[in-house]
Amino acid sequence: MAEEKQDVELFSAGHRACGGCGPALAARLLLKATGKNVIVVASTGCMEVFSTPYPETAWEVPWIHSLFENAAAVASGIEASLKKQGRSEKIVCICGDGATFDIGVLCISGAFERGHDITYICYDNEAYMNTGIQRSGATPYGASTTTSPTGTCAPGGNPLPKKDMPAILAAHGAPYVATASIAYPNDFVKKVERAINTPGPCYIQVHTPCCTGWGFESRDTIAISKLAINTGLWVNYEIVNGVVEKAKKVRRVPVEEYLEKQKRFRHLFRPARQDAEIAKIQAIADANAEKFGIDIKLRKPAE
Amino acid sequence: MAEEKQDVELFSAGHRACGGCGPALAARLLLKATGKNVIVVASTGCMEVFSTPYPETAWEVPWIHSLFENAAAVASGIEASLKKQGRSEKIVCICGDGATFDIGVLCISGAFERGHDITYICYDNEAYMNTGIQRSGATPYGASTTTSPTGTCAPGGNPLPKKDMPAILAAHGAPYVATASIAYPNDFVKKVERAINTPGPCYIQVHTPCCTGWGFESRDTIAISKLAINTGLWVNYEIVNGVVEKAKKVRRVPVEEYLEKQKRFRHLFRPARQDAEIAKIQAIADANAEKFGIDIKLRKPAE
Amino acid sequence: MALGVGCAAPPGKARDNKTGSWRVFRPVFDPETCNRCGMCALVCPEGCVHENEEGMFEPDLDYCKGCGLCEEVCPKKSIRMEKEEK
Amino acid sequence: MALGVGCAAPPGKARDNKTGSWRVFRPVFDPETCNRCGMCALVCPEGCVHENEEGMFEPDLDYCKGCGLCEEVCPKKSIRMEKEEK
Amino acid sequence: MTAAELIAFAAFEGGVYAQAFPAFGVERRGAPVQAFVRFSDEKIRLRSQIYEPDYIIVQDSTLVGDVDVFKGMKAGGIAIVNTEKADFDSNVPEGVKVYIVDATTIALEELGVPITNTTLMGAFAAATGEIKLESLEHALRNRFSGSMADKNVNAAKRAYNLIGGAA
Amino acid sequence: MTAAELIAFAAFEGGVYAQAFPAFGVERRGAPVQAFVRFSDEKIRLRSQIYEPDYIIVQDSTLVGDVDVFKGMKAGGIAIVNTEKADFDSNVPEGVKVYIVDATTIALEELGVPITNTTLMGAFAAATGEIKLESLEHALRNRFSGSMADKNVNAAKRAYNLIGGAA
Amino acid sequence: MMEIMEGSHAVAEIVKRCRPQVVSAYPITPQTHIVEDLAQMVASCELDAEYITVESEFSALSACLGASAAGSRVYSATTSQGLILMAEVCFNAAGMRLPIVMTIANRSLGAPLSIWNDQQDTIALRDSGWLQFYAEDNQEIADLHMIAYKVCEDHDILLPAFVCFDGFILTHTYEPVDLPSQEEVDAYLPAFTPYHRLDAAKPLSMGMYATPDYYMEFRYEIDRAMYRARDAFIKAGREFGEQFGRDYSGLVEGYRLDDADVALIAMGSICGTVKDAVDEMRDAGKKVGLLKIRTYRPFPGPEIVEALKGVSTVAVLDKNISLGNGGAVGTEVKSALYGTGISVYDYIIALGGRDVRKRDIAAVVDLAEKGEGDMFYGLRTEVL
Amino acid sequence: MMEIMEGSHAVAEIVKRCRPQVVSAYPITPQTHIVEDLAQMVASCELDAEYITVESEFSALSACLGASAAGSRVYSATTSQGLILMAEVCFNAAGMRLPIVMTIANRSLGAPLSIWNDQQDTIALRDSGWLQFYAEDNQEIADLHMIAYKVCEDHDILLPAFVCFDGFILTHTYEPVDLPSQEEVDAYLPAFTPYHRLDAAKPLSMGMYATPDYYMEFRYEIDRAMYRARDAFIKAGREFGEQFGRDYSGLVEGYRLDDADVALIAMGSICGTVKDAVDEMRDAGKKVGLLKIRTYRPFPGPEIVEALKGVSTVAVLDKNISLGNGGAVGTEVKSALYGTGISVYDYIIALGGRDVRKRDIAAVVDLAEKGEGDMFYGLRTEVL
Ligand SMILES: Cc1ncc(C[n+]2csc(CCOP(=O)(O)OP(=O)(O)O)c2C)c(N)n1
Ligand SMILES: Cc1ncc(C[n+]2csc(CCOP(=O)(O)OP(=O)(O)O)c2C)c(N)n1
Ligand code: SF4
Ligand code: SF4
Ligand code: SF4
Ligand code: SF4
Ligand code: SF4
Ligand code: SF4
Ligand SMILES: [Mg+2]
Ligand SMILES: [Mg+2]
Repeated sequence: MAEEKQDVELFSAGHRACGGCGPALAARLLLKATGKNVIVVASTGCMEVFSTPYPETAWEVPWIHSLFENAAAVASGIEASLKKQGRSEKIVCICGDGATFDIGVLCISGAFERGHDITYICYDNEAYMNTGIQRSGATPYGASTTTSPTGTCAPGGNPLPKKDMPAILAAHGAPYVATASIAYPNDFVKKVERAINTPGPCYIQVHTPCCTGWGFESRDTIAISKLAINTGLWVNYEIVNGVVEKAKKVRRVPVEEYLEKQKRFRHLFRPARQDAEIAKIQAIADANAEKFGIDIKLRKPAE
Repeated sequence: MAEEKQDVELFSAGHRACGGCGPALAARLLLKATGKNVIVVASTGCMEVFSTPYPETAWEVPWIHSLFENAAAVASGIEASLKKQGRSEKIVCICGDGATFDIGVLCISGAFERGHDITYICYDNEAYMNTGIQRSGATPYGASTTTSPTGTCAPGGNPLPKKDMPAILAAHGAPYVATASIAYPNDFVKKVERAINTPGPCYIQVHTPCCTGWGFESRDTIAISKLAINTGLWVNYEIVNGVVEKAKKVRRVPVEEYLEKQKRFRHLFRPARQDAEIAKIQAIADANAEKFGIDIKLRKPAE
Repeated sequence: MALGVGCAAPPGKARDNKTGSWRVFRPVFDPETCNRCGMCALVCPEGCVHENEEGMFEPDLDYCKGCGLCEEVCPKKSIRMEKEEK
Repeated sequence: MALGVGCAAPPGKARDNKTGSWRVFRPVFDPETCNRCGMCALVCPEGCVHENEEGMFEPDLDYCKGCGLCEEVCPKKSIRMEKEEK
Repeated sequence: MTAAELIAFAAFEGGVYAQAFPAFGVERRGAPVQAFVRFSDEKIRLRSQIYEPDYIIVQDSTLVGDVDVFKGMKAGGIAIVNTEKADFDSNVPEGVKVYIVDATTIALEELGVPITNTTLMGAFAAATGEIKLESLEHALRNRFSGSMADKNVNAAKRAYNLIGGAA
Repeated sequence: MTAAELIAFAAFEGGVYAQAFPAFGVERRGAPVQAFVRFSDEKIRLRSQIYEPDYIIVQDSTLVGDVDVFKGMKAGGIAIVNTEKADFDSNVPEGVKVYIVDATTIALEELGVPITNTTLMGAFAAATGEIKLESLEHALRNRFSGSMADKNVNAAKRAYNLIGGAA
Repeated sequence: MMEIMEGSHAVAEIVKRCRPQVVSAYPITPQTHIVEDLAQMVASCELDAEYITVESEFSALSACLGASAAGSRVYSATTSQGLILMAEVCFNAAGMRLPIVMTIANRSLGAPLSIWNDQQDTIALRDSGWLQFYAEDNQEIADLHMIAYKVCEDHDILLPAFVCFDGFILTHTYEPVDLPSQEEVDAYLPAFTPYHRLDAAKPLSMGMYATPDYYMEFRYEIDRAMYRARDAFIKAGREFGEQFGRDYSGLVEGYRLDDADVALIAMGSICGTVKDAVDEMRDAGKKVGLLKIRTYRPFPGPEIVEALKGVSTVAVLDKNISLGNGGAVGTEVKSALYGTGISVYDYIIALGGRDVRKRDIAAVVDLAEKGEGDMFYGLRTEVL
Repeated sequence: MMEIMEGSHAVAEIVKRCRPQVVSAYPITPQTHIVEDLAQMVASCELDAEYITVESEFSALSACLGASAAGSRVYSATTSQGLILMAEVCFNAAGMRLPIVMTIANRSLGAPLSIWNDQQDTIALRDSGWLQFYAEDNQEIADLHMIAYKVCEDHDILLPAFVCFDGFILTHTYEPVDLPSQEEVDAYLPAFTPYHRLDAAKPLSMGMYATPDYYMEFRYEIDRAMYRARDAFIKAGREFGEQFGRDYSGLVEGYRLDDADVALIAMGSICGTVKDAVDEMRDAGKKVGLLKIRTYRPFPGPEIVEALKGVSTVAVLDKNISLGNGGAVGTEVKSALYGTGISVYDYIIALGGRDVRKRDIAAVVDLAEKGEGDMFYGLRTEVL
């Protein structure tokens, strides 16, 4: 199976994502991890729209879309059905951050409580991209979006911190929760493999920068996702049975290096630099580093 | 105000709760804590039904009911409105466990993420009582309800553990989360006072036994709620800015003392005693005790 | 009578519903042994136990449903539930 | 043609949509310097970089949108983006 | 509900069509409730509540003061009232015959719990003649099993005989 | 959208009714898009898409091979094509006049970015005579502020003059 | 065998015998007894199904949708607030052509909140693409479930169905019902054969979106399937009659219409009361009859026209109100009878559990005969 | 002053000038530009309102409901899946008599998913107790918002309103609009005075439940308010005309109907295309006119009857389909014209963004004249 997985392109070309789309890459990697024996459940959003205008589907595995907010519940039903039929397909939801952090919370909470054997993957591009870059619960503090724009009465953009979905789902008792990033494709693939092979409801949140929505050149998608990790604004970790494990260590760089490359943070630098706001974002990165212990401490030169 | 609070009965007699109703007592205590300067938002459920058949309302403070699942969102709107008007009323949701753990999760998650200055109280009678004792996410492991009944294929009743709402809402960043019980009315009143005076979204989950739904004599409501605490199956604690505090210590008694008094656990004792199941419930109490450190250790006699 | 727009109503009307008729047992308070701790009044789900002018606690039988909670919590065993005779 | 009941369709049709027409820049691969690490193929969001018979990597220009991701990740700088001429 | 349901059951056993339904309320446990039964030789299609009952069973006589339980009854009607007081008296409409039965005591003695449904059924069968004792017994044995069936049958029979004497 | 919007804007400045709207797609960034503009001396009520355009502006000439951009054009129509190739040639319907303009180069030179909307507006104004140069300038100054306005006006004027010579 | 049983129990029993593989529902009065019974059957090993206790109606139907797409026969039940909460999923399930059967214990919609009966809930979903069948009594509600599965799962139909009966009035009523045995049900209703399903062996994308090039045709296809459902229902109803002696081959059913001057039109349990009232009026010499609508979707327009030939006046009893335009059934009946010259009057009646008596039916007929209609009937004016 | 602007922007600008105190909405195509503009206005201190960025439409309307009950003027906007997701809250808000104004950028309902225009979304909510106003162009949509606030907040009405315009076709179209200034809007629209509100100084229980003794009367009261909204709309529309010179005093609006034999009936932006088509047909000698429905709820039945006197044939253009019973507007028009003898034909048209041209209108008229109707018009039969 491993070999087969590597060769076949189960997420086919011809889809309509923007060039350099992080979520499109995540879709490809996902199917590399699952292979063919999977049923994919999608929510309304960029990925669904760019991959399935009738009759041109890019999915070469069974795929279903019902609504924006009910993928976890649809997956619950599929799981129950397969169980009754004695079938072996793995069930994977792939949903945007809006679908996951916001409107889908009800169905997700229910599915996780019930303990269905499904893997729920959130491809996190940190806003509602399909509808034109509106704020979601995953939008980071300080990012400007079309519904958290900047202006005299709101110089800082989005005033709310990113919702901690991994912690929320870990609190639901999920056996396996992980964060990943397209910056590290193989790590993401491995985590998907682990999740689909862990009984019970598992959650993976994969960071998938969106050049269009964040405002950077399409070629920089991987570079930006790496910077998110190197600044500590995104941490790759696993939570196994409630315990945080294996947070990826980095030699951190200042958050500005990440922020200044993206239009959504431009207001922090222009017309005037907002030091206080940048410091707040740095503090978020510092808190992450502290919480997850990701800082690589320089070794003292041996005596 | 304190004095005024004590004297006026803001939740009036004439409501239609069963005799000995735990939630009815919680409603009374709630208004003792808030006094008159409050707006109460209710969800559909026993409390709403027994207190507000048109035109006979038992609420002597402003009260609103919209739907089963949207109290937190309605409260969000009220808060925004009062803010714009410069008004001072505190906003308190009082909702059943079904409304809170299950169908209301979407609106709650959104309201908590947005950080509205509201206090959300869940009166937890551990099932959907209004509709006739169906399982909710708050139903404890092993309880039989009309939708988690016992039978040859399901000898144990409810197969799922109680959802950990306090942890889930703490993971949302709520500044103050607490559990309480009508077994300790003054503690509950104090926690409500603290919550309404803490800016931001606060959550209190108050244990309110339901004689009708759990199957015990109406006179035993307080005794049962005390037993829940004394067995360790219910723990009173606070989570302040994410940190667990002040878990009430007890000298624990075996869970059987609690279980055997309630019809919903009768299958554990009759026709045959299910030791394994009882042990599992004991393990839940033990885990609680461990997690919250509630066991009063017997002091070693001084040398 | 006009309907309250939007099914709204001012407070007060619940008291028209005399739930005392539900009662099968009636709490009888013994002022002799009572220590005035107020537990009975605190826990009554009907909020129908009140301190009278003499500082003694007594149930409002218009509403008392006879649940027996007050009897159970009374530290002085000053309350006795008796079968209702109507 | 009959509609797929419930707006369902079998795989395959997406490939009718030749997204190569979107391209403004075209990746040009230099087989000389390439070390066959496969990063370009791994990260291409179109999945349109393939190993040819000679084991070299090349883009399928029917679909390549010219995003430049492959150029960016190539450790050997074997890929160059050139303005598309049609 | 159970009393009405059982009566319908027994009546159907006895060969007539029957329909039983509660007055659908939101009342919590403890509040007074109401239920209706219809019998007919033909299929029953009517769905309205019953406004002019031929018979009425009052399970809790303490209600009689608060609610006009006999409302709508006409001359020739029969009321069965569960009460301890042999001197029960109320404003019964003219021509309505009242049967008194201390069903609570019977139930306590026979079943050990103050659940009066089956006892009152016995009284009803005797007072109205609408249900035969055998149908009643059949219905009860269908509904309950083992010793519970016996006990309930005994309770019903006791009331039946009690009223039977009076009727 | 912006080009169509700007043309409508300028036309309205020039005293006629105008309506501009995109072909509403779900295409992501990078995919070809289409927009429509109508002018009229009277209020425009018609809402259908435009199937037989009088004028067409092709912002990206590389599309010409893939899509029949001139579809529906009739004799007398005018097409403005942004291309570097002076020898642009395609299957243009009979009687349609084609104006070539290297708007990308002009935009890069005047604005520093390859955003060709305003440049093509200048060409459109000159080629069709539907918009006066003053209206166009007015519209641009309304839309952009400060030096951006100047730059855009310059870009538009360059194209206007270029085509003006040809027209 | 005829037995006295509660309506809800009759439904649960027949559903069990229809062998759904996945059941998912959320409790709501007065639907609860049905799903409680089913939960008990699963717990007692009587029903070999997955019973998913969801956190909301939204998930209940979504889970059914997923299970149906994966190839299982599914079942759900709800009413009122629960139904309207899942409205988006309803439209979706129909558009996805999934043959879900859902019992509705009809109840009014809030605000004000009311747990009592009318038919506003399913009426409000009349555009959704769900078949809607209404039962007059507990025999019919049981029987209609078997028919519903048969019609919905027909590969020429592939639509979901609401199988409706009046909350409390039927759900909580005990009356004689003759339930087909398991063997009989098996003989009538074949095992579920999905038209297509999610299956790794044969990948398919389900629920794609449709651009303007396709959307309208997809909607048309649903409407065609609705249309075909007329014949499918008649066929399934006839087969039912042949096997069980109770004939449901009519989308509508006439009662003493033959020489009637006045026809009442109604759906659901009120038809029973109307029939008794009709008998009384007939006894009093009035030529009155009833036309009962059994399948509200597809709407039996032509059947209504046909059945009412010879009638001069029609009184429609609407247990719903399309606020600002009268009752839905009345409106649709007028539309169907357009141009026939029959006088049609609409009466909004029995909302939110208001009881209806035979004399009310007689009063409505009187009003219709006087030409007074298109109004609420039975208001307690003293509280207005 | 007339200015070219996008329809969405015109709505955002006029809403700003109506001074809502609380705005809560959830993004959905093609409504997004409106709420994005409003978010920007709040960020730029142009609009002094609380803008609540909710996690779903369900909360969006629930928050508006709460804010309205607490005494604020509120605003929301949505469409399609968003509207149907909040359906339960819609019924609730109307029943609670809260004067919420919500813009709808009309869009079709899935499945299949489609972001394109038709009017299925608001049509599906026609029972809900919301007023429904439809605009033909971007001037009208702006103006209708002012009128809507005036009508909704009238203490004799107290109902919420959907103010509808066609998604993309109007929302994304730039055309000249004359927006009243802030002062003019203030002069027309008084500050919000709640009928009653949540207030510790004057306790009140809102949203209680109604037993069978009361429920029906509450629904009747809503329907009465709907009825009174007819006059309130006419009055507010006339006042608008007096102040701004654009008259909206008609629930319907006739175009070249005077001597028409054939009348088209339509709502929304298609009316523009129809008018042009009517002109062409008139030029060709055909006596054709248009009746535009502006207020779909309350439904202008009597006005339709009045306006169509003298017409022999009516063709209704329905941008919706009540699956299994044809178009909703057609059905209601037939019901309204019942007994008039006019021939009425219904056409399901322009679903899911299918474009409509003048020649399509002419073709529909031809069909109606030939007596062919009650059908889908404009199917691409090649894909069926
Ligand atoms: C009930 C409902 N509300 C709103 C929408 C509109 N909508 C479709 S996709 C989307 C945003 C998706 O955001 P996300 O899940 O983050 O995915 P992305 O587009 O960013 O990939 C929204 C708001 C919808 N389809 N359904
Ligand atoms: C959308 C919706 N679904 C279902 C119901 C039916 N319902 C009303 S109250 C209730 C249960 C309430 O449970 P809980 O919140 O725990 O309160 P309790 O009755 O136990 O006090 C249910 C299921 C409803 N009103 N609305
Ligand atoms: S908008 Fe962002 S997420 Fe959507 S297709 Fe483009 S790059 Fe991908
Ligand atoms: S059922 Fe339980 S919660 Fe409801 S009124 Fe009775 S005791 Fe209280
Ligand atoms: S018996 Fe119950 S209701 Fe009566 S006074 Fe005591 S606590 Fe209150
Ligand atoms: S609880 Fe007992 S002792 Fe205390 S006040 Fe009441 S009656 Fe007196
Ligand atoms: S990334 Fe560069 S070096 Fe690696 S295979 Fe591709 S072209 Fe060769
Ligand atoms: S330019 Fe982008 S689309 Fe083209 S081959 Fe490289 S990565 Fe793939
Ligand atoms: Mg996103
Ligand atoms: Mg509960």
